[in-house]
Amino acid sequence: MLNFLQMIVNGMAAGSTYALMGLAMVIIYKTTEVPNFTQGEMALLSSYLTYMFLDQYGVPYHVVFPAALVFAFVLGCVLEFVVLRRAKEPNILGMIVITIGLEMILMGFVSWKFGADQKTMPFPITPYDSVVIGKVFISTLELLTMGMVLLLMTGLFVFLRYSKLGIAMKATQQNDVAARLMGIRTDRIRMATWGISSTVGCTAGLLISSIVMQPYMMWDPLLKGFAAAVMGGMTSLPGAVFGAYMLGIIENLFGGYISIEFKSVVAFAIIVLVLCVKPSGLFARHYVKKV
Amino acid sequence: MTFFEIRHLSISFGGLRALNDICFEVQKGEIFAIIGPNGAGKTTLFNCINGIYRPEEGEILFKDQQLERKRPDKVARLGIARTFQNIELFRHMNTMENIMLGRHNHLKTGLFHGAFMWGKRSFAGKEETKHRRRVEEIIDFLDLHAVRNQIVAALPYGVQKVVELARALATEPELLLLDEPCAGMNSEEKQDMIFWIKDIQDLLGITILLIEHDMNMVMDISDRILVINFGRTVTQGSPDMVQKHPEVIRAYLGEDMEVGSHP
Amino acid sequence: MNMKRVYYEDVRFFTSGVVFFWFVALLLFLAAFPFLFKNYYVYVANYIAINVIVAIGLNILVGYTGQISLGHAGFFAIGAYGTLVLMTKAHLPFLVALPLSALVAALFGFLLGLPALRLEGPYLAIATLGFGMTVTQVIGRVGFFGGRQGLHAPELSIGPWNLSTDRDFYYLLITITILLTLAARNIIKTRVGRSFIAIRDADIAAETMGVNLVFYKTLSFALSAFYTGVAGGLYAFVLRYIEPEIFTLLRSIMFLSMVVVGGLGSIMGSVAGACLLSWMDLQLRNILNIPYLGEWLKTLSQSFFSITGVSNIQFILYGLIMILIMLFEPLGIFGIWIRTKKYWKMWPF
Amino acid sequence: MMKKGFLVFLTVAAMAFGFPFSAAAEEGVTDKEIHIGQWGPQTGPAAAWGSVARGTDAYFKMINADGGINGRQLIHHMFDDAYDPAKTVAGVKELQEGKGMFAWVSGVGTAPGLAVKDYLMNKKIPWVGPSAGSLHWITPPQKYLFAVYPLYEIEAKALVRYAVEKLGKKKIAIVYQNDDYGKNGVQGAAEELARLKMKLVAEVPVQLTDSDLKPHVMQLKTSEADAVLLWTSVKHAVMTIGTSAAMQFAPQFLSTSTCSDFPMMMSISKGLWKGVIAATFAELPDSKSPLMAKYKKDAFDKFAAKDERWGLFYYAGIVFSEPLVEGIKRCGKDLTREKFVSEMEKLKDFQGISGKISYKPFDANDPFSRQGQNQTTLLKCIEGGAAERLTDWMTIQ
Repeated sequence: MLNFLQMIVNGMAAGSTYALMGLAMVIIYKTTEVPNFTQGEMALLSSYLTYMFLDQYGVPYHVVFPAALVFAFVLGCVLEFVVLRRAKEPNILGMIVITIGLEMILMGFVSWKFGADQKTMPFPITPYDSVVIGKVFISTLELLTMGMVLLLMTGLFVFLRYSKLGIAMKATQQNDVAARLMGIRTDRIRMATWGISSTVGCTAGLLISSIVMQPYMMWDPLLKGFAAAVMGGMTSLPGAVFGAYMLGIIENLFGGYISIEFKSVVAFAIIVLVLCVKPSGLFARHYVKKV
Repeated sequence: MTFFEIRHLSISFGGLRALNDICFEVQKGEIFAIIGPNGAGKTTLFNCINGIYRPEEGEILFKDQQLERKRPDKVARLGIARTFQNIELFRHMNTMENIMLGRHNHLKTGLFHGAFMWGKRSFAGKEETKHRRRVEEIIDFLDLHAVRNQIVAALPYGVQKVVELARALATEPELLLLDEPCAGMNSEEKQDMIFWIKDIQDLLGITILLIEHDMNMVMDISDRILVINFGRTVTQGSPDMVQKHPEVIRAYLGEDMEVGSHP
Repeated sequence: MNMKRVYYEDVRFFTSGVVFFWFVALLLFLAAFPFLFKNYYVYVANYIAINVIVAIGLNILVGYTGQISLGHAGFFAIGAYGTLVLMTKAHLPFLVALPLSALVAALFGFLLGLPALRLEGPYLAIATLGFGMTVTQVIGRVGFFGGRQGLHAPELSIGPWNLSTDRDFYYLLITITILLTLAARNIIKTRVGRSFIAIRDADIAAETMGVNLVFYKTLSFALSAFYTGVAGGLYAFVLRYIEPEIFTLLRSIMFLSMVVVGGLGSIMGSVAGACLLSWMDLQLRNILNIPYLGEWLKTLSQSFFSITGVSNIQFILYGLIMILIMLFEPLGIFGIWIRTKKYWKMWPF
Repeated sequence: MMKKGFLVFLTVAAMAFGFPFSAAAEEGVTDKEIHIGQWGPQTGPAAAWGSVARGTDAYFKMINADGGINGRQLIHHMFDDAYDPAKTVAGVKELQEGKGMFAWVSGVGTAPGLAVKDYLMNKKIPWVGPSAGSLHWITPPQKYLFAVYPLYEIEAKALVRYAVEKLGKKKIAIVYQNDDYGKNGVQGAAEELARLKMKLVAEVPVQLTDSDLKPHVMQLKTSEADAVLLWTSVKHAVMTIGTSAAMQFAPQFLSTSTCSDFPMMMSISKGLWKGVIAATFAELPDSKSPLMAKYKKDAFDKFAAKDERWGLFYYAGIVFSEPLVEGIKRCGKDLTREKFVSEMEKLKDFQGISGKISYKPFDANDPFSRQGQNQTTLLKCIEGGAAERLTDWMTIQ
């Protein structure tokens, strides 16, 4: 029983990282219908630059971390403006290839600048301290991550539902032309979307890199986050978070009780099963084409 | 044996009754028109016949075969073809290939024969040649020579509609469902279309089910007419009879009645 | 109007004497290739030929049928492992083992096609991605397949011919590649291919014309997997050694980018895309050896970046080319080709 | 008959197109130069190992600066294969058939190495010191392949022996990467424990892609192990230790040579690496050995790029090529591959900055005729990433 509880907690801890990446994926997909494979590398670049300022120039945390988030926002906007906006006749495949191309460029850039050696981000709290509740352990870093997930999810949810920009984003997604006719500058909305998403991704990147940093560190969280987002329906923020926690918990239980070897595959097997039953994920209505 | 019959057909989407207890019969060789205001459920009716939607109640009988549980491709195999309200052509194929797809059920070339189409004497080569000759007849019939090898996405709207008709004809149907064949056409194109529809009936002996908003055309070419509104049958009968029906007059000829006052 | 039409001209392969001439010229060049170039280039040609087969197979699925797949490395692995296992453990001859394992890949393609019937866009992407990763991971963990130690290809001989060198294998490989390319082209031009395209362009209309969606979508998956499986089986003999990490997600992505960069829905595009990207994939490692440019890049890295990571410039270039092609020519290399052809036809106006 | 005609045709064609049929001396050797090839991942997931090739490069440059070997300069050709066997094969073929290498040295990775092994062996090209401690290089032994890296089994045995006999540990567990590298470790540990009449209390596999090791640590914790062997990548070793710390599980950790670069490990693990015992195959970075000091001064300080680090992976590139250089030296002026092989076979207790290296005349039934180093030494990480030497060079068969 204790083990079971511990596994659930572990699963939620792992799920938190996926959730952050999933949230970032969903924000972009919601407004622009681009499955953004660059997400991970956008966070990677922000994290490495943060590392550079912290480690090499000794800038204090309270300056660097906010600056990193601002940088991430700008990076997202710039990528949208310079690359994505230029795409003619965007279709989903073309977008996948473009974002993968971007991913390679950013990854290449980071590896070129910083080399392939493992590094670790100096971080205000030690990632290896833990809190004991009853007899269940959870590390402070994971608590922080979970807190970030809740904060960002509610924040984004409220923002999208009630703020002017959020409503404009929704309008852009549902009917681009109509939104433009109503005076919404949809181009800017898209740009802002990328910025926000990049900021969320950057949070994930910073948290992950406090353990081990290397140029490939964002691949697994990205794929799991993507999987979680798809499981939650790709357009629903709570759906993505729910999917992420589900994945984390299932992975941990599977690893604990059945086979630790196939732990990392089981997530995808479950996704395929879920999609067989609900082709548009758990939280989205299946869209049927009309003739 | 009735040629085509619909009995007590009903379907609803999320509580909204899109079709409610629709009944009618179509005789072989006639042009049967379905009219009604937008959103009356005409296209939904076609979708039910086609097998795209599954009706909740009722039967659809075609030459004594039940259609309501059949997949669209099975329905097509029985000899029912259709055109669409908003053109559903294969945009990146040329006209010839679009119409060739209509021959799908008449061709036998599979993966194997297709892969080994070495020369015109191979199985696939022979078959392609033979059926292209058939398609050419349809192209002649509908006067599509000029656009034979053009990609359909680039064709004018009116021509696309004709290509769609050609594609449906290529399946050699016994029953042809035309969903607003004249929508968005200019009067010249409309004249041609009316002419062809009549020819299809007279020369090819194909039974036609027609949805159309152009009253003049409908009254002109239909043998019988079904009027539906809000998913219910208003009336059916010969054009003359239908024209005199008070509700039809209210809906189409614009008496001083509000649309919202329907039951 | 010429009333005596030969309808075969619509589907025949050599639409004109010029095409015939170039085809023969190409064949002659391919036949002479191993004698014109060093053995290393024969190896490169073999590598490219493998990717050409995969790209064509993937294009049948992605370009013609309009489905996404991020899991083709899985079929590739099934083909490679199937061939080697059938040859070493069941002692079947190569020419039996290869199609058999490709059929196994096709079977898996069919199975993957079933859930894919209802999926599209990102949902299909993640489902296929999951498939590819699962195949690799399972193979890597089963001792029967050699685990992470991989498998070595046995000596290859067909009848009296021993195909032990790159050059010998080249002829077998290139023959298969040409046959498969032509077969794909023929399939696309006839009933099955038309049905694929119809499904991509307007699936409901296709269905109402009598195309069985379930059958043709799964067929497309199976056919695509078959091509990829054949390529996998051949790849095992190009490399003469396989291990699970060869068949990663990265490879699936590379396959997909070949197809998209080459041009969706174009066989020649796939060939061009596969040639360009796999050639770059092999050759970009030499970027620092280019006179002047290499030196300049090194100096640049010394002063602004790190010399230890300088090789990563190849990723930047690779990504850049992918993006530029997609941004400025959504139809890929095939689109560029069409445009150039038009330009020359109109020249000098 | 056909075959013969084909061969004639081939030869004629080859001559017509000017193939270099080497008539003089040995391929890759001229009066002034010896060409040596090497691959190593500079990009991709294994890029951290790329420094091996760069270490070799600096080492060769040092030798050349000292006047070369017997008047010949060593020309080092290295290329990036991104750990993709297809690229390894491409690069090896290009260099071998283009410029013509006399021999190959090091070469990171089991998979890339296995992909080119047959090619090199069929062409009878010597290959010294593959940088991976795999049994594949010596089972069966190849005449032209000289392994240097001590087998992972040896390290496992040494660590287990130390943990049980010196530290008095009762329950040994292992976390291993689910591949050749990890499985060799499991095998070695199990064999040694069997000798001591014990068993592994837990064997926990880690996948290269895993980013969450909690289930793994939980298994270790449930097994109540008091010593845990880490047979993983650097990243996973750090994650295992970190997760264990967070879950308040503190056994003695013992790691392979892969994670024996203490300064780096200390910095990544934020100090948690302190107290970990590691096996290693070479001197320590701060070793007082004169040879080590010379390498640091003459090779690293002069020829390494400014952001290079004098770490284990870097001078591993020197370790793997020391026997090659020694072999070439012993050949004297008359350098051929056959002579090189026979000189290599005469190496006996040759020691550079690693353990002692010996080869025996080729014997197809004796794998150890081609396994050079069988020695390992154990270190303990202490404050500041420095190392405390626990044992001398131990020989384990």
